[in-house]
Amino acid sequence: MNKQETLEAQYSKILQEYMNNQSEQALYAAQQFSRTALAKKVPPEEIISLQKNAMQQLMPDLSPEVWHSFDILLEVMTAYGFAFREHQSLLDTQKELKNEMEIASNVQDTLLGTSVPTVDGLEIGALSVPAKQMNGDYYHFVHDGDHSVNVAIADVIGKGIPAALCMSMIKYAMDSLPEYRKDPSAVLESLNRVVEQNVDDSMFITMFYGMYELRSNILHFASAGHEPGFFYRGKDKEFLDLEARGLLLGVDKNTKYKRYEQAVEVGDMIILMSDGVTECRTDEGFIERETLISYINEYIELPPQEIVNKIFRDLERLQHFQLRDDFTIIILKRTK
Amino acid sequence: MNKQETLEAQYSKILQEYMNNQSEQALYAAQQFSRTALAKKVPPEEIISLQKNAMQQLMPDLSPEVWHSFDILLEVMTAYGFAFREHQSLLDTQKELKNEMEIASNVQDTLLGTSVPTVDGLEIGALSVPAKQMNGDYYHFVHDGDHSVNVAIADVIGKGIPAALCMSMIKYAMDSLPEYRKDPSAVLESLNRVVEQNVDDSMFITMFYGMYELRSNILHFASAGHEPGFFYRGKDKEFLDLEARGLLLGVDKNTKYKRYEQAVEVGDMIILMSDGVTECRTDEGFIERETLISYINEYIELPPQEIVNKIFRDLERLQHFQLRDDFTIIILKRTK
Amino acid sequence: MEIQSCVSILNEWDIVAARQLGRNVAKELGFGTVDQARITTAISELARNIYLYAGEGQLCIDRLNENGKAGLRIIALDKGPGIPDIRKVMEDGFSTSGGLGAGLPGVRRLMDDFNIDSNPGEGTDIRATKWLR
Amino acid sequence: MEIQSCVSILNEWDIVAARQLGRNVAKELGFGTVDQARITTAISELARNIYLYAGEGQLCIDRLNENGKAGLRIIALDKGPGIPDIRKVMEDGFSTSGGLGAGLPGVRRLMDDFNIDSNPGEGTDIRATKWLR
Ligand SMILES: [Mn+2]
Ligand SMILES: [Mn+2]
Ligand SMILES: [Mn+2]
Ligand SMILES: [Mn+2]
Repeated sequence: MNKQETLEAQYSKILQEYMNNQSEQALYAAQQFSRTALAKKVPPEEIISLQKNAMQQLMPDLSPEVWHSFDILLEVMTAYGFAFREHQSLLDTQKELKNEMEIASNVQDTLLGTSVPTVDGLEIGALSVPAKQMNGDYYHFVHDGDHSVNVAIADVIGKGIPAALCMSMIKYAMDSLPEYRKDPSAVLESLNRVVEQNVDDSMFITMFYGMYELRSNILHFASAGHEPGFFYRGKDKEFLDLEARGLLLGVDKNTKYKRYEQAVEVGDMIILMSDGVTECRTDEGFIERETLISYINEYIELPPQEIVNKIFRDLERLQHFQLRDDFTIIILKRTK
Repeated sequence: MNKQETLEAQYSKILQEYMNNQSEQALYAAQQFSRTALAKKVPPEEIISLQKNAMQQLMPDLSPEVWHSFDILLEVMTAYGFAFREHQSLLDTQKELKNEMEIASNVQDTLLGTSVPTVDGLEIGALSVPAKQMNGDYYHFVHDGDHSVNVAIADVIGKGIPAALCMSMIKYAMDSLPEYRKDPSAVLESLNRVVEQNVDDSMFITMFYGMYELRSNILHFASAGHEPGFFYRGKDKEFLDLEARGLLLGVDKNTKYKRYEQAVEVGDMIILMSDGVTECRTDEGFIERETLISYINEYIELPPQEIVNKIFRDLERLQHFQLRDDFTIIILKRTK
Repeated sequence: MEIQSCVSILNEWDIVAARQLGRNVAKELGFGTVDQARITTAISELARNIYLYAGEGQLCIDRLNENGKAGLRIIALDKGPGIPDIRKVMEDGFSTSGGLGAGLPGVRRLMDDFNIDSNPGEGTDIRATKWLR
Repeated sequence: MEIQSCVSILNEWDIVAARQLGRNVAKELGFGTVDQARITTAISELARNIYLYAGEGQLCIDRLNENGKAGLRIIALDKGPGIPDIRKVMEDGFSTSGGLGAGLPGVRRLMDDFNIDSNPGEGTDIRATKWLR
């Protein structure tokens, strides 16, 4: 198609060709034409006018009734033009919003930023992927010299922007509580008070807080209603639930959190996650924790970071690439 | 129109009527028809098919060429159907996002919540309206018993969600600094360190912090690059700039902020605002501070809350109801 | 130079009369059939808004001639309840009329210029112009 | 019961051949003209994607018959570079083809079923089905 040709001439030529031979070729040309017209934002009522003009040119002797009938089609398509124009405007709005969300998600990354610590004898893998642009899951590491590696994993009930707003507060609160950092129950108890005071009544947060003592190789942990993790015993090749009881953050400001312990041997792994991992909805319903274990088992010999990457890829595919919830998984493996 | 009739029968009836008399009435019926069709999400290619079928019924003897020509129109409109279907989907996404933003904006209100203090001898009006759903402006009052009323007004460079994320951190930081609360320069200096550390390099915040001493009736204040307010001297009926110099928060962690003073007499007013008030773009360009003063002057005898409401209404109208920036204005008036 | 004709909007038939008036003026001024359809569609929307939300009002058509440029202005006036939040009704995707993309933002996009003034309790004044190209 | 015919996609003319194949099968199965147009439009998009992004591939048409329900399945196969981020290409409003609302999300909405499988470096397998009503 010659670019200098007007849309009118192009349309007329396509119509004429099709009237001569009814070829698929001409229909394909019509589709290509529509691509150009859409790119030029030609509204649909304009297309009706092109059709009518081309027909008048090619079949000038048709009865006036035929031309009248186009007035009705034009009227209807002008109303469809409303939707067409609104579409343009929505696309612009959406582009702007996407852009804003991208900036926000960068701000969030900076605000919530944490880095996976490098510790002799401990391999760590971590991955967190938001379902939408903003993440309502959160994890945080604190490497306290020779003493311990602390890990927090949290999930706001709710997704997207509201959840992200909450999380930035939690992060700030965690940073403001250095003196309690070492004790999981004390950490959850103070965060609980912050959430209860600052966040509105319909927002709750689940959190798992663990302190891995490097000298004794004991994991001390507490949970505020968070999805239970797994403890993988390397010697027996078996998975156990890392069960811990405790109320969600933000329900009752006087909640106490019990502290649990787990001794960790060489080859053992601590697997933490958010409910977005287990509540991965597939064609056959949610996957079971059993199914998840079988996925992890497949990659059990790989380094933790590779395990978490591969599990995400598999579960993403199972869900046809549409995450319903934020997805976070962390693995700590004692290697010596 | 009978609701039991199929779309096809309705269309055919409208077309027939129009072919008989070419009345505006029939065209109006066609527009009403399109309303129904759009509500039923009938895609545009279906309308072409309705037109063709109705014509075949009403003018069965037209040449085959006429019917062939509709194949081309159908092909083009099927591609327009892509846009139509995407529009439905965008509307759904947008509804979801709106909903999310509304929740987020409620979360923000709870996180940032402040109430205008009631103080004998001081009348206060405050209004903050976001340009989009989330507010990147912020104000905060602290009423410190008999000692003082403190007021902060801040504006994140940037709008919408990223700005809102930043503000929730600032609020949290302000709440964590009770011991410095009374000194404007110290407040700005500590907030500056928080912003510098936690926020990414492209985000800056302007802030005005004022402490109104109730016994001496002196306003102590400092500013981090914030839009200068006005001081209205009731006795002379004149407006002065409440000028204060200081770098934006987040630029340099060692910034020092100078503390200024203004004695306030009965009938005087302190008028604080964000640049969204002065950078209100109208058909004739931005309004001048002079123009703003003339607006304020019109309502000068009213209570502060009514003044700020009326100024917003006027400036909203001037901008044809499209705010380009978050809008915040605060007025403190000494009444005795 | 403005020559103005008006139709009172009291019932649904008056919407048709307003459309007819607009179409006649548009034809006279030399607007093509596509623009005629757009103008009458915009008139329909505005007249229907008066009928539905204000109960009664007026729809007027101005013939414009500015520096040799001809145009048509639709003026929709009513003394109805007014629009409490104009920013809201000018938002996309939430037309109260149920028409996809219709409502006031739709009318604004169909025309070249669009102005609205409304005060709660005092009524609404909408002006929309299309210029002949 | 599946009977499959294929067209190799190497150049733009093959897109037309694929469309023709799809239209013939659709007609035989008894799809109306509107659905025929939808099916060929979907074929166009998928064949064009192969031509533009993979260089070469195959477009096959299956005749389906499940529990007495007839249907047509389009299968687009290539051994091209694959799609690195499937979540991204399935998003609205950001079609790489430039066509408003077209691209893979557009095809998914035109058809009744849609499945995609793609691995970087291994190619892409897209299946889209339309059932006769
Ligand atoms: Mn969540
Ligand atoms: Mn979750
Ligand atoms: Mn701002
Ligand atoms: Mn601003």
